[in-house]
Amino acid sequence: MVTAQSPETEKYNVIGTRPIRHDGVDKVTGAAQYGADISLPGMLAGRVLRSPHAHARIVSIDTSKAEALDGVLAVITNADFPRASDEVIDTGEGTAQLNWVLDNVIASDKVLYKGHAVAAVAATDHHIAEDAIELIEVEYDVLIPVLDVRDAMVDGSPLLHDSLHTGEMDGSKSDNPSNTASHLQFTKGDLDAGFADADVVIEREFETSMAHQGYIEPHNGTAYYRADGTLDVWTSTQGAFVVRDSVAPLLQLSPSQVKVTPMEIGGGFGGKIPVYLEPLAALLSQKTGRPVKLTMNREEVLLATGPTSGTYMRVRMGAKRDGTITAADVHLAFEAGAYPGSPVGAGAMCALAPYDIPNQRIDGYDVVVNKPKTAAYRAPGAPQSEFATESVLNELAEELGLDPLEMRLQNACVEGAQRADGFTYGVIGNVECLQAAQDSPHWQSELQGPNRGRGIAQGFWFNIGFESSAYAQVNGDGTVPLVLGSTDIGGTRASIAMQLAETLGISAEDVHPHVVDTNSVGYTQVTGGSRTTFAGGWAAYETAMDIRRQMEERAAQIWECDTSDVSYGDDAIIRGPQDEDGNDQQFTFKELAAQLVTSGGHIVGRADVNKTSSGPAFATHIVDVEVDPDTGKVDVLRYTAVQDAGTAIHPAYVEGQMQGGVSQGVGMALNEEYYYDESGDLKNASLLDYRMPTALDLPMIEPIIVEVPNPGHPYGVRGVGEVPIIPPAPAVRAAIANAIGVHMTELPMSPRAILDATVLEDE
Amino acid sequence: MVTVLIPQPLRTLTDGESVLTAEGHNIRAVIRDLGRRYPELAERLVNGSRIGRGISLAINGDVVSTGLITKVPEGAEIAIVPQISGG
Amino acid sequence: MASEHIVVSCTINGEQQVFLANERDSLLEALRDRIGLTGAKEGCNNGNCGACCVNMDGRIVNSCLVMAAECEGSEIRTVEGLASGDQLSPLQNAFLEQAALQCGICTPGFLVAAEALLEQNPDPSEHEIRYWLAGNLCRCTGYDKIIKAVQQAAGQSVV
Amino acid sequence: MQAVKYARAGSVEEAVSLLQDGGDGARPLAGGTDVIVQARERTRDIDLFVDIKHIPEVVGISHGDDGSLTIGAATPCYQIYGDETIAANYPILVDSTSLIGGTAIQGRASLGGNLCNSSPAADGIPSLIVLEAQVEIAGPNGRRTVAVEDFCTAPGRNVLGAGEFAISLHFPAPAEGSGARFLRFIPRNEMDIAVTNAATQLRLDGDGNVTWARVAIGAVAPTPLLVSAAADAIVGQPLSEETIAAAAAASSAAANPITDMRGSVRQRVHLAGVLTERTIRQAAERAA
Repeated sequence: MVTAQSPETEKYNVIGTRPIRHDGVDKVTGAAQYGADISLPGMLAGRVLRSPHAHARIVSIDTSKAEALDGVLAVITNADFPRASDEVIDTGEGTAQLNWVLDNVIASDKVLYKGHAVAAVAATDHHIAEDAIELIEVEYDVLIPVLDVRDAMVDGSPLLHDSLHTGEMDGSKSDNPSNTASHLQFTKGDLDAGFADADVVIEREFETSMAHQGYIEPHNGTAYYRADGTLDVWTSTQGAFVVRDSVAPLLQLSPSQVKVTPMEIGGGFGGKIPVYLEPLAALLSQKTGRPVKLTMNREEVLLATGPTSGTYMRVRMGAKRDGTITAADVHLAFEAGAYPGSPVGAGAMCALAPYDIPNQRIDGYDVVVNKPKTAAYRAPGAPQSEFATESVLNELAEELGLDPLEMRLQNACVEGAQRADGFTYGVIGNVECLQAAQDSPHWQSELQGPNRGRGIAQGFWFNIGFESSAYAQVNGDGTVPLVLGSTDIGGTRASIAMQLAETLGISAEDVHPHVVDTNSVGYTQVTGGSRTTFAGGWAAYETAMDIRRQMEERAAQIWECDTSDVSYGDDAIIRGPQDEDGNDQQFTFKELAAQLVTSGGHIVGRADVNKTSSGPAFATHIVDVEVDPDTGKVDVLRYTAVQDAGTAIHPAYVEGQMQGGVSQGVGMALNEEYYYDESGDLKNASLLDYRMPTALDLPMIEPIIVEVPNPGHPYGVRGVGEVPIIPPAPAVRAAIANAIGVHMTELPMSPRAILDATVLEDE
Repeated sequence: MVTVLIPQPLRTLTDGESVLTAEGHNIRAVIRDLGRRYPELAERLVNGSRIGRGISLAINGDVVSTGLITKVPEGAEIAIVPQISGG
Repeated sequence: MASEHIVVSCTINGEQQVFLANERDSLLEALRDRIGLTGAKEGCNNGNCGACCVNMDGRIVNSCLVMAAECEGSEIRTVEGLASGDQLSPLQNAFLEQAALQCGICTPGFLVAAEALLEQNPDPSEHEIRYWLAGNLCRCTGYDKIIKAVQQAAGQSVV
Repeated sequence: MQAVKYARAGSVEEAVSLLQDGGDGARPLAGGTDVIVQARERTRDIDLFVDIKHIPEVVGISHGDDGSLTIGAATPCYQIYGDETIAANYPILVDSTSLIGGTAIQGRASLGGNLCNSSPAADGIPSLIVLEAQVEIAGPNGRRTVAVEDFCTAPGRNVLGAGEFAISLHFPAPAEGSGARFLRFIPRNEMDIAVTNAATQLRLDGDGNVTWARVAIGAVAPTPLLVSAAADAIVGQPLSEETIAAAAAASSAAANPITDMRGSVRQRVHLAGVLTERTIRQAAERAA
């Protein structure tokens, strides 16, 4: 195992090392309790009836037969919920209209996608619950589904929502209702002049399919509404507070009446931020007075929980013969699914983010279609928009006969560069990533063999900060329990505890991190947006500094000296003035910890931070592929992922994020797609036919961590989770072009798509 | 004095101006100052005690997370961007 | 439509167990809902993800594709049976040391599957490991660290 | 899961009577990797599983003195590909059984189950067809034997009548100079249902002439297809680019697929040719 610290982290004791994660033993012994593992006395099992149609008006729902079935205790529909207003609630890193949140949880007058929840039952046993939903009779008036983003935008298209008008950024609304929920635009410079300056202009259109986050754990939600009016919720969520703040208004409860306990979570990638089952479990519990557990099966997960947007995109980009990019025009139309809220905004802001292009226009459209409401998925919006722009950039380099890596270096944003959306970069590692890729053994090697090709692409993601809370107490033996509100999806207990340990000067093993419920820790935003190690680490740092101050005060009391004469060193030695006999006075952390209880009591440090200086992340990926020209199949032969992590707190988990992001990106590139028939029926709603990469589909993924510390964080942390999903698709596309000379224009670049673009093209 | 960058679609509210200057120690004060010249813009940027629906403000590249009371350093550059979410 | 309960007796992690199950229960449901062993996870409930892998009579199976009633007289080993007391198995230790898990939901299935591999092939090649584990999906790690953990447990040098 | 009962049969006769008494909702249960999913997802009405894998005759592998082979219908895949004699004499059965599902599926799934599930895309059936396998069926009227190519009648349907089930598969001894190969095309490297698959068995004489051949293709028609025209294209002469191309064209011509989430019509027609060509070449290598 690699244990050496990087040059950047050698100055630290804990940061940059690879301790065993604190929750590890529970997770290799099967002891860890995930959401579906919960069992409560008297617990009922729930099940959801879902729409067989993509677009239909609900004429009537008859639940009487289901209610009459032995063992069924409650059946609910949308009508059983309090009326939801159009007030806007915080849904994680974004906001949503409460009535749309409710309607997505359970349909009101219309079903808007196949799998849309229509009714839910609670029964003594999940087999009975399953039987019961078969007895619910729903009459539908089936409507024409809207399944393509371009069709949806056309005047005269069937409408999903009669009340939806196109909103512009200036707050104005279109006169007529539309499926286009909003339009945004960023501009910079003079587009026409920029294209006039170009020697070569390339324009391409792209289509990408919806793709699912694909976490292995299906959604679950368990609720117990008690006689005193309080509601307990246990669920696998990326944000316990978001669940609280969604469930409470849907049931017209105060947040103080709702306690959400985040269970261990089996993956999320953004998809476990919205609520789906929790409000249903809560209402069923309210109706029955008993705890109710709801779980989804895999088909439900794929039909009804947030994938990322399918898109239609058009990019025109021009460059001078020397490789200088002069202008770029980007058109992005994103499927939002059934309700507004695609990640087109972020996609638009990321589209050209790595490059300093003087003349730009980026238009984005958020469009509703009869497909599941999209949810955040790892760098939401960026894998699509950057696929389009990186692909055109690669073609420009090819057309100009330039090295695509050199051309990127030539146009790369550096500190002080400004994006079209107005952001100005601080310290970033854009160029450093490109240079590390250039120096990598992979880029330096020569690729040989027929039908093989190499591709490269760059990726950018903002990373976010926001609110995190923590507290920790010092036990008499010098160990420190650390209390957190961030769900641990990939080792963040460890990465946050390490920052506390570093600040206190103790070992990572002496910190014991715990993730607790919404009543037991201060407000903490979702685990997502690559924010957790950044913001949680900030909170841990502040918590540790609070402890350090209090320990200095305590030592001063013991030594009967001024606090200003006591200093807590980074070596965890608390030093005071000399005593009356002229001897040095000092405590180790453990020595002072042992005296706390007899010198005034325990010490608790706490912090609540709300930081946004999260520091953008860049990544450069290199991939070699081999294409079977007879079958269209692409095999990934070799993969190198370079990424700026700021500071790699736990390098093994940084590598893991990079490798995992590559895996999802390669899946999106090659095989993952939502395959609908013309009626809007998703035909591949299983892990058999929604094809995520298996162990046999990937080579080892070589991670190269670049560390350009983020000046906006005490330890220089930048988020690492999201950016690695962005470069794989455009890099693979370039590699395919390099191998067989065909430039694909859709995702996924499946064997079928490649055959259609090659040997079957003329048929 | 701070600089406020106006994205293309909001220039309907600023008589086409793309860059404005304003005074103010925090976001609320800056928006109030902008409102003296461009009342529709100020209306768009504020929603009660919050920043306007669906948009975020960024001060020197960092998205504002503490709302209208967020301090604005002298000479800062403020960008108006759509809300971003992460996975 | 009513379903009846059945009594099943089998050996689970070396212990003789007699339990009551719904006749419609799969082995996975029986383990989780009737016996309280929640280590095996439901990821897809149709044999495509491997999260529910257990060892049945010496072979790994997807416990979602086994009826509880079929287990009469059989010997079942689950992730809960891998460690002896607080002594983790070499494979479990390797998973921790190699950081071979992120969210951990697929981990029980991978451990049960990989242990079965090493029992019958103590020195597998990388390809053999990938082939054997192809029925176990992991969405977090990209598989690198899982493969390396298995290599480490097999006593191979891991870079 | 539907309200399904379970019965373990100890003998062929007991299984037949359980199935007969159970009527339309009774299904034999071997590895269960298809029927349990069908019962759970309610894609087929099933109210009784008759577990046949504890019947000695229905599980296991036996090699006849004449070199022939009998495989119990419920024998799990791993036992088949783990059998050294099968690996030596019928490597095409290793091709098929080692890529049905993943390792955990192979611990339960059987060739008999694969056959009786009668999927057009079954990865076992083309190999059985080109090996001239016969399936032995037990039922209320005794036993009968059916050639595998005549077994499937439509997607999910076959010649089994009420109370009947497959008990074993019989394979003639491989002839001198024969070689066989099965290939499938899937988008990933494992775990997928075939977009198209193909199997070829052929015999070469001492001069390299193809003296006999069978070609079968799958996932391109309602049932796996025996493509005589493809075999005819290569028999009677040494293999050449021309004869192989003619065989591939014959397979493509015989293919009558649908477009679905796994593949398109033209993709499958094309792949039928590609896989026919590849299985012919690789079968010939094995024959040599």
